[in-house]
Amino acid sequence: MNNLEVRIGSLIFKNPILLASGTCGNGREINKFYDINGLGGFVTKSITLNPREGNPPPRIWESYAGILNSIGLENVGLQKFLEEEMPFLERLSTNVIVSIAGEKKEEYYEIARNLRGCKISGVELNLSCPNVEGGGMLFGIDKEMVKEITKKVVKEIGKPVWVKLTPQAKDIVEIVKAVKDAGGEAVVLFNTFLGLAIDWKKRKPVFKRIFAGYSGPAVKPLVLRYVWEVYEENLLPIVGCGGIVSFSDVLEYIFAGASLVQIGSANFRDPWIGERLVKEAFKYFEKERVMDLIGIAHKNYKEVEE
Amino acid sequence: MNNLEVRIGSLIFKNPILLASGTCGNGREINKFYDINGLGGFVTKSITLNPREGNPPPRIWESYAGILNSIGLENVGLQKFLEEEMPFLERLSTNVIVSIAGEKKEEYYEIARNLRGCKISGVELNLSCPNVEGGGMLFGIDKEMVKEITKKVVKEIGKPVWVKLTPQAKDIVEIVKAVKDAGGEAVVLFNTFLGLAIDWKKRKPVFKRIFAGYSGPAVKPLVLRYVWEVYEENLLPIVGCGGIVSFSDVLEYIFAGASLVQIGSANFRDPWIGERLVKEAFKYFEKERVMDLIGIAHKNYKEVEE
Amino acid sequence: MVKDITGKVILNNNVGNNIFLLCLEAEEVEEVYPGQFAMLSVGDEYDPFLRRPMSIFKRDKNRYYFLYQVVGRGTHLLSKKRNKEEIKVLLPLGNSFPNLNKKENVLVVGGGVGIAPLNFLVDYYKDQVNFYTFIGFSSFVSEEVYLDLKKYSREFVISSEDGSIGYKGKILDFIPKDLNTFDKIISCGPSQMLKLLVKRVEDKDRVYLSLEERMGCGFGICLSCAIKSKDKVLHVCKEGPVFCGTEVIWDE
Amino acid sequence: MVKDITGKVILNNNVGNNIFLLCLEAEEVEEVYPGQFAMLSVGDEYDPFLRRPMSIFKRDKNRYYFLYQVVGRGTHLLSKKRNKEEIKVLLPLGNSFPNLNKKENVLVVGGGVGIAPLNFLVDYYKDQVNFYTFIGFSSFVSEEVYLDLKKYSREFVISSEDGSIGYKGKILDFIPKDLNTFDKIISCGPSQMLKLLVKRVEDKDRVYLSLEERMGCGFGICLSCAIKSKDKVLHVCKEGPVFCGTEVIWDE
Ligand SMILES: Cc1cc2nc3c(=O)[nH]c(=O)nc-3n(C[C@H](O)[C@H](O)[C@H](O)COP(=O)(O)OP(=O)(O)OC[C@H]3O[C@@H](n4cnc5c(N)ncnc54)[C@H](O)[C@@H]3O)c2cc1C
Ligand SMILES: Cc1cc2nc3c(=O)[nH]c(=O)nc-3n(C[C@H](O)[C@H](O)[C@H](O)COP(=O)(O)OP(=O)(O)OC[C@H]3O[C@@H](n4cnc5c(N)ncnc54)[C@H](O)[C@@H]3O)c2cc1C
Ligand SMILES: Cc1cc2nc3c(=O)[nH]c(=O)nc-3n(C[C@H](O)[C@H](O)[C@H](O)COP(=O)(O)O)c2cc1C
Ligand SMILES: Cc1cc2nc3c(=O)[nH]c(=O)nc-3n(C[C@H](O)[C@H](O)[C@H](O)COP(=O)(O)O)c2cc1C
Ligand code: FES
Ligand code: FES
Repeated sequence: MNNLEVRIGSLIFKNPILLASGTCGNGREINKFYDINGLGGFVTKSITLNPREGNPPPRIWESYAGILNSIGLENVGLQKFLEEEMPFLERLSTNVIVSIAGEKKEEYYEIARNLRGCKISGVELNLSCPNVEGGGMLFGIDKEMVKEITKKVVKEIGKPVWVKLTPQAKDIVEIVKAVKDAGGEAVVLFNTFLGLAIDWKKRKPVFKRIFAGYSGPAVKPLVLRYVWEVYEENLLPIVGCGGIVSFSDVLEYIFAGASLVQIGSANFRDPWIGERLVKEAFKYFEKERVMDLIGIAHKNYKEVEE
Repeated sequence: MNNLEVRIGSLIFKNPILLASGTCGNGREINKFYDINGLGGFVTKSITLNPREGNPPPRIWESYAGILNSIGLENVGLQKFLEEEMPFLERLSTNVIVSIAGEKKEEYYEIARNLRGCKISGVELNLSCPNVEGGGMLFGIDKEMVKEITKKVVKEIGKPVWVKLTPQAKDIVEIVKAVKDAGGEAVVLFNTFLGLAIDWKKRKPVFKRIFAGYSGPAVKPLVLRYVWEVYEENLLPIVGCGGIVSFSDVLEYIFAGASLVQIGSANFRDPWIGERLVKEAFKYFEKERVMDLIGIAHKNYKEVEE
Repeated sequence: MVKDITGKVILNNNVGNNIFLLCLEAEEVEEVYPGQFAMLSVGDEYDPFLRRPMSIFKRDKNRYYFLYQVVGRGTHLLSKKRNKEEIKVLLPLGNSFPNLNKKENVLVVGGGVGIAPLNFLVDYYKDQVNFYTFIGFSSFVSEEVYLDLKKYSREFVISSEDGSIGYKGKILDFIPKDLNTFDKIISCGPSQMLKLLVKRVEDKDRVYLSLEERMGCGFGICLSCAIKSKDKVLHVCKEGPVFCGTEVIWDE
Repeated sequence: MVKDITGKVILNNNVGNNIFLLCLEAEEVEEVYPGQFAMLSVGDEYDPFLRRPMSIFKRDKNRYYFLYQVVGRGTHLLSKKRNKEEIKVLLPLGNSFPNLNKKENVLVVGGGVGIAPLNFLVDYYKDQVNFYTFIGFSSFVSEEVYLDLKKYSREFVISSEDGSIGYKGKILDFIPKDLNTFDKIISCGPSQMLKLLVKRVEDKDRVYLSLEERMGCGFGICLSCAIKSKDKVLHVCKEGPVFCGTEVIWDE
């Protein structure tokens, strides 16, 4: 077994470096820069049942060491995704996780049913969409809703299901428990944080929808905090995501308790970052196994304090 | 009336630029760099009833465009504060707000009683300390506790009371309502965010207390979001605090709904930042009044959308 | 093939009011065409975080020229770069201007630093195509900015809003009345200018515009740079930055 | 008076394994004493956010020298600065070494870049005091690093752990056995070295150490730089960085 290998649930990853949903297209674009089969895997751009045009411009805005985005889930919809993207995805020899989003519960289930027969590793539920049936609140902040959707998707798809959490949830640990109860195999911490930017020249919010998703290096300490807390509960494997730009960031996540990491915004700055991090991982883990170091900071902390 | 003047509650500020608690000592240090009477005011380092040594090193750690701190409320305690700092503070001709912290409710009240006779503008309650009587949870995340402490302090002190909120509270608007009900004159958004850093070389948390307070430019979009939300509720004047490093940041806060702003970590990089921002404010507000532009982005947004 | 090359600054001159001409020396990349752009990294650390899109103003073997205006933090940082400092550049990105045929009559209209991709175009086709070039600025720019355009165009007109160079006024006031005589019309500049220009052309399919939108990546993975076309969403970095006049809609 | 001066890089040389000697030209600031330090801004943007504390290695009118080791992001950025680039420097900060009396015999012990403040000290008092200087490095450093110390000391010993310069070994192995003969002992370097040195001196009040702790501000407002003394908390940037051997405790 290679030192970089990570098993979580029923999946095997050749290394812990994945790319995050919405930040690597559907693999093809990044594959022009390097062979994405060298990655532990990647998550496709969230798909919805019907095509979505996304939000009007501006869709992206820079803040200090972070970005705000309001893409609005632009995607071609399930049907076109199956026709145009799936053949490429099914030929890959790394883990492909398909991200699913919807504004109604039924949308998640229908997409799941349609993916059942596909040669993919599993799905990631993006529950950070407003639930149009439930008054516009995010699915992901309501533990009952998370449990219900996860359970049904697990049943429909017959493949590993990950749930990507939103940091807007008031009690993260409760949500992780819900995912576990429902049969999810891992939780992804996190989708973007809610943030605001004001265009001071125009004296109004930058984005049409006022708030936007905040990501990038700026959010790293906030996400790490929750990785630590969730790891302490010993509930489910954690996929860490937020602000990773360098290999030491990857180590911080693994030592804090993440089994795998996802690289998001950093792909925009440097399309080769995934490949580079895998190379650095090979060097660093020459004599040790990733699996033995997941959460090691907890052990080391307790030893010192006792 | 000068264009920069801001009135909130019973206080008048000659301009909206204040320095935040714990980031400007007790005024004296910054006063070596410029005359702090030129500021709208400043908030002293939080004092506790008894002296506190603070936390062991390291106490500060850098992240991307942000810092984590774990000072542990080092301070000389009420008695020495009254003897050594108060005479200087009472001679100032700008607003001096004294920040109060404690681990027991009674500590807040006793400090308030002792400050009653002092020539200060008011107090700011730092409720981001663990409540030792209440099992270590932060005072500031419990709306009943916030109400109780604020009410009693208002009574004891007979001066304006501001409450500084912690972003760790699950429902910020609820807390603001509690402050309003209890007679607080303003809310300060925010104290630091909970964050984590792992020392990847040592493979353990950087800080002895694991988590630390995250501040600096990285947190700005997160705080602005809440300034917007709280302003929409039209409950109490807002003092914005988090990540301000430039004058355009100040404008973002004011346009989003903050009546005043506090500058925190930026003082560490540039001790003159307060003076510089006041100068820029003079230039910018040559023809308009700050008071007329507080929250202007809400109005402008609604006009465009309708 | 898109490459991330490291360019050494060999020139970074102030050539107008907040306008700079930057030349980077780096490895020679194959197949870079007029209209394409690059993503320039403005610093090694993480603030600012994103790269900045810049049209290629000129390409001379292993030298790449950019003409840029200082508008915010990133371009300010760029303007501070001194000789020998290094800048990472992802290129070539995006589509390019349409191929021009021998002896075609092409009207070129540029506004401000929008002349950047047009300069590359004229330089590239200088021996084969008849260019009629009209460019406008808000204030004075030095000669290096328009030297090539002037030299390689049959007709060359420059204007400035404050009259400090060329005719006084907006450039659209000086372009030929009859636009039907041109085989192609190619333009880049402020969207207000593009909008008015397109309005004046009957056959919109003879007009090609280079557009701008805020970009996260520059190569199609973030979907930030969407603009609405008639029936679908187009991405400036992938389907553009050059669009045919028929593709673009100008409401909002 | 503490000032924020803008220094122009006029030298930034690699003088050892990850060690650099930086010289900045700026305005002349009054009253800068040996042992004091500066806070160097490593970039104009907000990542990295904080300034970096650096001892003053030498001061020559309007020129300020720093000797630093690249250990992380900030010092890496510093090492990339080229001639003419500007660096903002807050100085002078902290207390300073004690005044030295004429003809005193002073033992100077430095480890690695910890020699920086000692160099300023020896340069400052060179005509009046008898210095016995012992400095150690882990590997090779070029002569510019210790030229002054060598020239102005009665006795000068240098060692390196890998033997590539001077004696092979740690510098504490080479200092005189009898430390009672010195009027003062002044040291700066790794805390392990300081600890062992202090142990060997009987009268701890003749020892002066320059200490380090992580700093947020450098001038007393953030309380990051606290160290525990016997009965109270001391702040390296305010009460220090120079402490008397009696003040410091070395548990933990
Ligand atoms: C394909 C393309 C080619 C371009 N070519 C040129 C050129 O040759 N010369 C030139 O001066 N400018 C050009 N621009 C515009 C240039 O990219 C912006 O002016 C620049 O990014 C502003 O960066 P800033 O940090 O100074 O501004 P800020 O406003 O501080 O930038 C903040 C963020 O917004 C983005 N942004 C701001 N304005 C624009 C804009 N107009 N277009 C796209 N993104 C923007 C920045 O890239 C950055 O991510 C081009 C834009 C595009 C899309
Ligand atoms: C009074 C004083 C004088 C100093 N003089 C010198 C000198 O002359 N030459 C020299 O090479 N070094 C000196 N140091 C240490 C130097 O400040 C650090 O090595 C440097 O700040 C590391 O920055 P970095 O960004 O490369 O490292 P990083 O580890 O990336 O820095 C992250 C943060 O930690 C702080 N930090 C890291 N290490 C130290 C440290 N040892 N001491 C204080 N803060 C630290 C940084 O300032 C920064 O805020 C001195 C420190 C102090 C307190
Ligand atoms: C432009 C952009 C688009 C994104 N789109 C999606 C998406 O479609 N689905 C999803 O689950 N997350 C999406 N995300 C969130 C990222 O996958 C990731 O969770 C977040 O950006 C935090 O990671 P980072 O800090 O490394 O960017 C998007 C993020 C960005 C910046
Ligand atoms: C080193 C440090 C010490 C602080 N001490 C206090 C304190 O004693 N009391 C308090 O209410 N807030 C304290 N704060 C929080 C700041 O006042 C401010 O709320 C926070 O840093 C966010 O603002 P900023 O991003 O501008 O720094 C401290 C912050 C820092 C960085
Ligand atoms: S800029 Fe990222 S898709 Fe166009
Ligand atoms: S570094 Fe801020 S108080 Fe010493």
